Amino acid sequence: MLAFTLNRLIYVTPVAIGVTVVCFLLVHITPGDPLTAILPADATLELQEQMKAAYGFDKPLPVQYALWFWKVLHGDLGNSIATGRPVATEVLRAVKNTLILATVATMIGFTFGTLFGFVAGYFRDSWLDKLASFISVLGVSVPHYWLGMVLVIVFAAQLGWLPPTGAGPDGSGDWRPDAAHLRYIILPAVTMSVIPMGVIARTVRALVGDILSQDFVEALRAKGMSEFGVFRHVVTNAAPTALAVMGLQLGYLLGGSILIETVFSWPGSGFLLNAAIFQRDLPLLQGTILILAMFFVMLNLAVDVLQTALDPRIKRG
Amino acid sequence: ESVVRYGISLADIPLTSGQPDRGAGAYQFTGYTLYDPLVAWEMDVADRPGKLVPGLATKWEVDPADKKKWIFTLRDGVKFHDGSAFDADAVVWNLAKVLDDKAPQFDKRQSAQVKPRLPSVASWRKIDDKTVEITTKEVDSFFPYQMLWFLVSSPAQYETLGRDWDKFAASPSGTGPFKLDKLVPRERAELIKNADYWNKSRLPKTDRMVLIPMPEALSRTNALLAGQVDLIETPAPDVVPRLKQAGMTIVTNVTPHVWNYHLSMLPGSPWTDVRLRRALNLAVDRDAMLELLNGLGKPAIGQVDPSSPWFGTPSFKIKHDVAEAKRLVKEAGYSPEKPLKTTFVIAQGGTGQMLSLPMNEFLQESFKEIGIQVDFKVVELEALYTYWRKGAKDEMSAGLTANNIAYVTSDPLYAIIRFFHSGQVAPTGVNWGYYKNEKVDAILDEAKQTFDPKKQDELMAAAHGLIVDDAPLVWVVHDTNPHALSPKVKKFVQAQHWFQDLTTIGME
Amino acid sequence: MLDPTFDPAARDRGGPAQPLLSVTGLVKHFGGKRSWRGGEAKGAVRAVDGVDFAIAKGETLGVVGESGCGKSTTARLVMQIIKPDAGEIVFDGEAVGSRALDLEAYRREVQMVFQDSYASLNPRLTVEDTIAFGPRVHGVPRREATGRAHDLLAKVGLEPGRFAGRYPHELSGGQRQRINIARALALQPRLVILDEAVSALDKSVEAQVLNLLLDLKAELGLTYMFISHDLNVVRFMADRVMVMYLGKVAEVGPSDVILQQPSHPYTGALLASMPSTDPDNRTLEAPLFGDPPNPIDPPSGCRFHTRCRHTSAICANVPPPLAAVRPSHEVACLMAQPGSGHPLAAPLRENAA
Amino acid sequence: MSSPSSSPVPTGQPLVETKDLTVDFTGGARPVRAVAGVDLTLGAGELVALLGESGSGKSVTLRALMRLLPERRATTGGSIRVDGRDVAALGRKELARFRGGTVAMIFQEPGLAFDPVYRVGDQIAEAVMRHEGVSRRSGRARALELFERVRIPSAATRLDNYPHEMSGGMRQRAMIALALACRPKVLLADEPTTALDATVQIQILLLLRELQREFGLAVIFVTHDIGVATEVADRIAVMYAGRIVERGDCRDVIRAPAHPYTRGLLFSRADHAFTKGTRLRTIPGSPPDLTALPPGCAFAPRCAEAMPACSAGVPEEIAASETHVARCILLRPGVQSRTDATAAA
Amino acid sequence: MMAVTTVDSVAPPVLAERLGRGYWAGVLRRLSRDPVAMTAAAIILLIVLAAIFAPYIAPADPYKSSMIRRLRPIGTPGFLLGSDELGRDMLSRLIYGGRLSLVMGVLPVICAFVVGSFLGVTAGYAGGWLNTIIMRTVDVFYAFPSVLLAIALSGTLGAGITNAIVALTIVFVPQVTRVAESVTTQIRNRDYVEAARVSGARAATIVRVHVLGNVLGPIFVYSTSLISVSMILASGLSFLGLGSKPPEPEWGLMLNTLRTAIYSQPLVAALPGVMIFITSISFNLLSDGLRSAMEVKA
Ligand SMILES: Nc1ncnc2c1ncn2[C@@H]1O[C@H](COP(=O)(O)OP(=O)(O)OP(=O)(O)O)[C@@H](O)[C@H]1O
Ligand SMILES: Nc1ncnc2c1ncn2[C@@H]1O[C@H](COP(=O)(O)OP(=O)(O)OP(=O)(O)O)[C@@H](O)[C@H]1O
Ligand SMILES: [Mg+2]
Ligand SMILES: [Mg+2]
Repeated sequence: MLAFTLNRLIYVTPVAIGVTVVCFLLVHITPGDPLTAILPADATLELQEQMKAAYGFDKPLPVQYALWFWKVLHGDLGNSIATGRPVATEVLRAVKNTLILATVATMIGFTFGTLFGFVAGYFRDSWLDKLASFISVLGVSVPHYWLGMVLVIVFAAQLGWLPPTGAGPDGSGDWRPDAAHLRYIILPAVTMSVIPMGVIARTVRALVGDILSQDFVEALRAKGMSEFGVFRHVVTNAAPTALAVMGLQLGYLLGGSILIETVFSWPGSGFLLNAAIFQRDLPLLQGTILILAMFFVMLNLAVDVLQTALDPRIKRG
Repeated sequence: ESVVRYGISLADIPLTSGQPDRGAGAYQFTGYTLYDPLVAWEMDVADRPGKLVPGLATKWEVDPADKKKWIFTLRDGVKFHDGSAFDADAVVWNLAKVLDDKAPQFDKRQSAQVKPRLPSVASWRKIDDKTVEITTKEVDSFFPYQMLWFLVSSPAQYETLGRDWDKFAASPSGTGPFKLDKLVPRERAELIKNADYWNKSRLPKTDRMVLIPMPEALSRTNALLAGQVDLIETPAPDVVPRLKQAGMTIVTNVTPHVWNYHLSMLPGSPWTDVRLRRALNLAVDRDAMLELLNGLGKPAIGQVDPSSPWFGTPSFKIKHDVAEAKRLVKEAGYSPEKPLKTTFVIAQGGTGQMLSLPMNEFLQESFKEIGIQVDFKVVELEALYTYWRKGAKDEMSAGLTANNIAYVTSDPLYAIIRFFHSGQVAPTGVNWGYYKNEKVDAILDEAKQTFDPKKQDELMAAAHGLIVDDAPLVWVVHDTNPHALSPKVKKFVQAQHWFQDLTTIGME
Repeated sequence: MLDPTFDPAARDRGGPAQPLLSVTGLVKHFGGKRSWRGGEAKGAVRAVDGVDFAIAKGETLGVVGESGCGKSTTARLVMQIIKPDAGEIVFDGEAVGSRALDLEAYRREVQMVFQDSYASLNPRLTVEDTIAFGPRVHGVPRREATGRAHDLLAKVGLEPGRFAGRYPHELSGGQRQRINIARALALQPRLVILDEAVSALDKSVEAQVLNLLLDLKAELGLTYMFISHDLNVVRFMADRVMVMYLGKVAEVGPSDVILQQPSHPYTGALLASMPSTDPDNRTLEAPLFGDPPNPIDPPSGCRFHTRCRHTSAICANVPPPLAAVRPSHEVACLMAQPGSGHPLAAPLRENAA
Repeated sequence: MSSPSSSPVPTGQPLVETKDLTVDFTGGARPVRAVAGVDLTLGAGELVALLGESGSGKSVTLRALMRLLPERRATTGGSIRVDGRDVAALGRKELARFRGGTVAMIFQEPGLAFDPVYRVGDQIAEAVMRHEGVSRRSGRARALELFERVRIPSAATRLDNYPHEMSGGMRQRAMIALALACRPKVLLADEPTTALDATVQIQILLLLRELQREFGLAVIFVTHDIGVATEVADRIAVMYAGRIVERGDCRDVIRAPAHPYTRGLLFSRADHAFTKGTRLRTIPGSPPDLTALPPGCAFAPRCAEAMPACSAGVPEEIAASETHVARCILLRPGVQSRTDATAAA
Repeated sequence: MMAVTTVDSVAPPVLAERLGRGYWAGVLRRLSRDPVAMTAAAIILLIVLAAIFAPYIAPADPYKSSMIRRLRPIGTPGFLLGSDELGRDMLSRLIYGGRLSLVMGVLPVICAFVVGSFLGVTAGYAGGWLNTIIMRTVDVFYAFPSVLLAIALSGTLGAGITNAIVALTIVFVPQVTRVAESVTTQIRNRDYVEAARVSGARAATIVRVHVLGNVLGPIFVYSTSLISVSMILASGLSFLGLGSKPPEPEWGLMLNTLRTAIYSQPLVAALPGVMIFITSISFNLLSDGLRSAMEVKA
C-alpha cells in the first residue's frame, strides 16, 4: 500500500509541476499591467515603472518562474498586490470556508445522490427509476447560480426564513458550527449540492445496474441470500467507485465554488478569486488557483489511493 | 456599548497604517477615523458644501516673501493613541515616510497612495516644535487642498512595533477619533471610540463602529434587509423601494462627483466640432436617467453642481432638448439616417461608476436618436484608469473618442485644473482629451497665484463658465452618495461630499 | 498488384522441400518492470519463451495446449501483429522483414482467422466491404475487389446476393466465422493461421466450418497453422501437432504418432484428460493435479515438473532442450533424452557401447 | 462404473419433477419462448446431463427450477416440484431457505459467480450463517472443512483469498464448496467445466462425481459437450429449441441415439471421423430463432429425414428402447425414414 | 505500385459513406422511438430556430430601452414576458439571447470535439512516447477543476466572448482527449483492427476506415453530454462578467444584470435562468437518449 502510494506520488509529481507552470503562465499571458491595482487611479507613468521594478515584473519570464517556483516550494506565494498581505494566508483562510461549504454540499449531494441512484438502479425502468433519474438530470442541468438566486428569492426575499448572503451573523467571515452560522450555510450548501447530487445519482444508478447484471448477484440469490443481503453486496461493490466520485466532486466543488460564492457572498476561495480577477491582483489570482489546483491534485491522489485500498480487485504494486 | 455595523462598498478593509489604499473614498473609513490631516475638510454639515478647516494644524499661511513657502502651525496637546505626543517631528517624519524613499521609515505602499496626491511638495523642514514649513515646487494657492490627503501616523508606535509597517497596520496608532480594536482582513475592522480625542465636537456618537466590506450592492442591500448591518453605502437602486418598504431610510446629498464622458479633442476626433459636443449634452434625458437610478442621483449640467460657488454663469444651458441636438448634429453633417459612428471606452462597473452598464446602454440609445452611433469598448475599471492616465493620444486609445471615468471633484485642482488646463495633459494630469482654451488656461494660472479664497472662487467660476460653453465633457449626473439606514440608526449627518464623517453616526 | 491467379503454388519459391514457415527462438515477454540497470524485466508474463517450429508446404500444423500457454501469442508473433523480443521468422526461405520479403509482401502470404468471430469484424462495415478491404489496400480497384468478395462469399458457402450487404450483427456465429475466413483468403495467402477459429462455435456448426476449411485447403493449396485446445479437432485437422506448455514447446511431431504414443508426459496427460466417449469406460483418476502455473513466474528447469508424475530432482534444475526422438518428432523432456540424468531416461548409447 | 437405473422415469418419489415447463421472455421486442415444455424427473443420487447447443434453453431451465428468472420479464408455466414442494408456490422466506438449502447451483464462470470484493471464505460462511443461523466462526469452520473436502491446497489461507487471486480450477472448486455448504439435496451445475482447461476439467468432473455419490445428491448437469456428459451422467436429456427431444439412460442415448438431432450431434464430432481428411457429417443450417419457432418439430427445417408430418404438431415422447424416449415421429410405429424408404426402393 | 496510392486514397471515403446506412440509421431509428429524447430534440430545435430567425419573430428591438417602462411584470401588454432593468422587451432579448448563449455553449464543445478527437485518436492509436507526451499534457490541464480552469483562463485572458470560448475549449479539450484516447486504445486492440493491420493497410487507412467509424460515435456522445455543462459554464462566465458584454443579450449576462431586480420583479429576473435550464436539460436528455440509442447492441 505504501509502495502504491509512493508510486502514485511519483506519477503525480510531473503533473503537479505542470500545474505550477500553467498557474505561472496564466498570469503572464494576461494583457495589461499587473500593477494597476496597487496604484491609485491617477498615478503617473514614472511611478508605475518604479513599482514594476520594485515588484520584479521587469525580469525575463523563465527567471521570474524560477524565482517564483523556489518561493512556492517554501510556502511563499508572494504578497497580494492589493492588500500587501501574504497570499498564502489569505488563500488558506478562504479555502477553509470553501472547504466547509463544499464538504457540507458534498455530503448533502452524496446522501441524496446515492439514495436516488440506488432507487433508480434497483428499480430500473420502473416509474421510481424514471423519477429518480429525472431528478438527477435536473441536478446536472440546472445552472446552479440561477438556482441560488431563485432560492434567495423564495427563502430569503419572499419568505424571509433564511439569510440571503454571508457566512454568519454580523458579516462574520469565519464559519463556525453553531446555530447562528448554521442558518447561513443552508442555502449555499443546498444550491451547491445539486450538481454532485445529480452526478452521484447518475453514477450510482449506472453502477448499481451494472452490478445487478453481474453473475454473482444471481449466485447470491441462488445461495438463498435475502434481498437485504444482496443489497449489502451491491453496496460494498458500489462503494469504492461511489466514494471516489464523491471525492472528485468535492474537488470540483472546491474549484467551482466561485459562482455560488458570488451569489451568496460566501467568503471563500471563489469569492477571493473573483476579487483577484476584477482587481487584477495577479499574485493573489495565481496563488488561489495554484492552491486550489494542488488541492485538487492531492484530492485525486487521495481518492485514487483510497479507492485502491477499498477495492481488492485492483492490484496494488 | 453601542455598536454600529456598517456595510461598506469596498472589497476589503483599506490599509490602516496611515494612508489608506483603495481610492479616495477609502479615506472616510480608515483615514479620517484613525488619523487626522493637518488641514481637514468640514464634513459635519449637510446643508452647504464643506470648506477647509483646521486639523492638526491650527493655522496655515503662505510666506508673503516667498509664495512657495507655507507655514503650518501645529495644534498643542494632541496625543497619538499610543500616548506619545504629536509634534513637528512627527509631521516631518511622516512626510519623509511617503515622499522620501531614502528615509528608513519610507513605506512604498503608503507612498504609492499619497505621492500622486501631493504633487506640489518640493521640501519640508521643522521650524520649531509647533511649526513646520513646506516648500512647493511652484506658486500654488491651492496647495492646502493637497494637504487634505496627508495623514499623520505615530512614529513612536512604529518604533515600538519593530519598524514594521505590516505590524503597524495591525495595531495602528494615529490621532483620530477612533482607535482600531480588531482587524480581520477582508472581513471586518472594528473601531472604538477614542474618548481622549482632541476635538470634542467630533467625538464619535457610537462606542464601536464595525466596518464590513461588501463590494456587491445587492449583497449589501440583502445584508441590511436581513439585519446583518445597520447601514450601508450605495444600495442597489432597484431595491430602494423594497428598502423603504422595510422601514429603512435612504439618505442622499449632493456630492462633488460627476458621471461624464470625457471627449477627445485630438485632430480626427469628431468632437473637435463644438456643435456635436453640445448636441451630445443636449441629447441626454437626465430625468429619465434618475428614474433608472431610482432617484439616487442629481442631474449634472456642468462639472460642478449649480449650488457650488465655482459654477459661474455659463451661457450654454445644458438641458434635455432633442430637437436642438438633432439640429446641431444635422448642421455638422450627420443624421439618424447617416449617423456618426464612433467608439467610447467604458468600464464594466466599479466604485464611483454608478450603474455603469445600464447607464451607458441608456445613453447609447439616446445618442442614436440624434444620429450619433456609439459603440462601447467595455473594460475593467482598473484598465480604464490606465486609458485615462495615458491620455487620448496614446496608441492604446486609438479609435476611441471618449472615456467614461467618473471622479471626485472636491477641490479646484481635482474638479477643474487637472482636466481643463492644457498643461495637464498626460503624463502630468488627466486632461485626457487634450482640451485647450487659452482663456481658461490664463484664468486657472491666475487662480493658482491667488490666495484670497473669495477671489479664488470667482476665478474658478469664470473658468467653469467658459468650460461649460465649450462642452469638452458630456455631463450626465452627480452621484448623491446614497446611504441606507436601518431604523436603529438615528444619527447620521451626510456631508455634501464624497466622504462622510463616521463620528456622526449613532444609534440614539 | 495481387496475383491474378488463385494459385498459391505458382508463388512457390524454394520448392516442396523448403518449409513454408520456420520459426526459431521466438520470445515474447509482456509488461514487467525493467530495472534501470537493464537486464531481465521483473514480473513480466513470459508468454512465449523460446519457441522453434516449422510448417511444411501444404501441411496443417496443429497447436494445442492449455489456456495461457502462449498459443495466440505465437500466432500473433508469426503474424507480426506484435514484435517478438527475439527470434527469427523465415517464410519460404526468406527472412521476414528482409529486403526480399518486406512486411507488406509477407502479409499477402500469411493471413489469420481469429477466435472471436464478432470482435474480429468491424461492426460498421458490411460483409463485402470487410472482405474487400484487404484487396483495396493492396490496390485492387473497387469493382474488382467487390467482385472478388462475392466470389469468396460463394466459396465459403454464403450466397453473395443475400449476405454481401449485411452487417456482422445480422449474422450467426458460424456465418461470421465464414466471413472471417473469406477475409483471410481475400489476399490469396499461402499460409492461414487459425487461432481457435472454431472454438466458439456450436458443435453442429463447428463441423460445418471444419469441413469448409478442409475443402478450401484442398482447393487452394493452403497451409494451415491450426490452433485449438480441443485435441479431437486437432487430431481431425492436423498433419503434425505441436504441444505447448507455459510458453515453450513440449512436443512436436506427426499427429498420429503424438496422439497415439505421446513421448512427453504432458501430452500424455492432455490425452488422458479428454472425456471418454464410452459410458462404460469412464476416467477414474485425474491424470494431472492442479492448474497450470502462472507464466509470470514459471517453474525452473522443466516447466512441467511441478505437475509431472515422473518428476525427479534434475527436472527442477535442467531445462530440457527440444530434441528429436525420431525423425520429425521432437520432445522437450529429460526422460526422452538418453543420458540426461533423469532416472527414467535411457542411458546414453555411447556409454552402453 | 455402474449406473443401474434402467427406466426413463426413476422409480419412487422423484426429487425433482417438472411437468410441461415453459418459460417465455417478454421483455424484448418479440416474446421469446426459451423453454417450450420440459418434462424432467430426477431421483435422489441421480445425475442427469442436460445436453444441448447454445441457446437451447438449458440455463433457463435450471434457473426456472430455482425461480431465479427475473419475474417481471419472464413468465414460467407448467409445474415444478422439488423435494415434494411446488416451487411456484413458495413464499419469500421459504424460497430463500429453498435456494441454497434444498437446491444449490454451480455456475459456468466461477470467476463471475463470486462477489469480487468479498473474501471467498466469507462468501461461503455467509451462506452457512444464513441457512443455519450459526455464528461467523462456525461458518468459516464449515468453509474450511469444505475447502479441504474439495481439495483446495492450503485451504486455510485460501479462505482469505479474493476470487481474482485464485486460478480458474480453484475457483470452481470453491464454487462447489459453496454449493455444498448447506447440504442441499439437489445440485444444479450449469456448464461448470466449459471455461476450464482439459486437464482441470477432468479433475472437476471426477470431484463432482465423487461428491455426488458421497452426499447422495441429485444433480442436473448442463453441458454442450457429449464427452463430458458421457463422463458423468447416469441419464442424458438432449435439448433442442427449448424442448427435450430425447432422454434416457446414458449408454442408450450415446450408443443408439434415436433422434436425428442427437445423431447429428454425435456424428458431427471430430472424434467420430475415423480417417483424417474425410469430411465430417454435419447438421445443415443453424439453430432456430426462438422468437419464430416452426410449428411441430423445431428440428424439422434442419433434418435430412423431415417429412410433411413433422410440422403438423410437436411429436410426443415415444419409447425408443426400454430405457429411453425421443420426440420424433420416425419412432411412431409405421413411419418410415425417408432414407430407409429410398434404400428400400 | 503507383496505382496503389491513388486507389487507396479514394477507398476510405467511399467506405465511410456506406457506414451511414447501417449503424447510424439504426441509432436514429431507436432515438426516434425515445419520446423523452425527441421532446428534448424538439425543444432544442425550437430554441435554435428562434435564435436563427430572431429578427423575424422577436416582437421588439432587443436593444431599445425605455426608462419609464423598466421592470414591467410578465404579461404587461407589449411586454409579454415583462421588461428588464432598461425597459427592454424580455421576450425579444430572450429570443436574441439564444444566439450568443448557444454559440458560447456549443462552439467550445465543437472545437473541443475536433481538437480532442484528433489528439486522443492520435495518442491512442500511436501509443508510445507520442501518447505519453499528449496524455501527460492533458493530465496537467485535467488537474484543474473545470470551473476553476474556465474562470482562471477567462479571468486572465480578459472578459469577452472569444476569450470565453477559448477558455471553455481549453477546459473541454482534455476531457474529450481522454475519452478519445481510451476508446481508441480499446478499439486499437480489437481483433478487426489487428485483422486490418494483418492485411497490410497503413495506419492512416486503418484509422480512417476501422478506428474513426467506431471511435467517433462514443466521442460524439460524450461531447454532446458536455454541451449542457458548457452552456451552464458559458452563461456562468457571463454571469460573472467574464463572458459577453452589454448590451448584447445573453442569458447569463441578463441573469446578472437582473439580479438587483429580484425584489421588485422576481419572476422576470429568473427568466434567463429558466432558458439556460431548459436548454441545458434538453441537451442532457438528448445526449442520454443518444447514448442509450447507441448502446443497444443490435
Ligand atoms: N498483450 C498482452 N499483455 C500482457 N500479457 C499478455 C498479452 N497477451 C497475452 N498475454 C499473456 O500471455 C500469456 C499467453 O497468452 P496467449 O493468449 O498466447 O495464450 P493462449 O495459449 O492463446 O491461451 P488461450 O487458450 O486462453 O487463448 C497469458 O498468460 C496471457 O495472459
Ligand atoms: N433474461 C433473458 N431475456 C430474454 N431472453 C433470454 C434471457 N435469458 C435467456 N434468454 C434466451 O433464452 C434462450 C435460451 O437461453 P439459455 O441461456 O437457456 O441457453 P443455453 O442452452 O444455456 O445456452 P448456452 O450454452 O449458450 O449457455 C436464448 O435464446 C436466450 O437468448
Ligand atoms: Mg488464445
Ligand atoms: Mg447456458
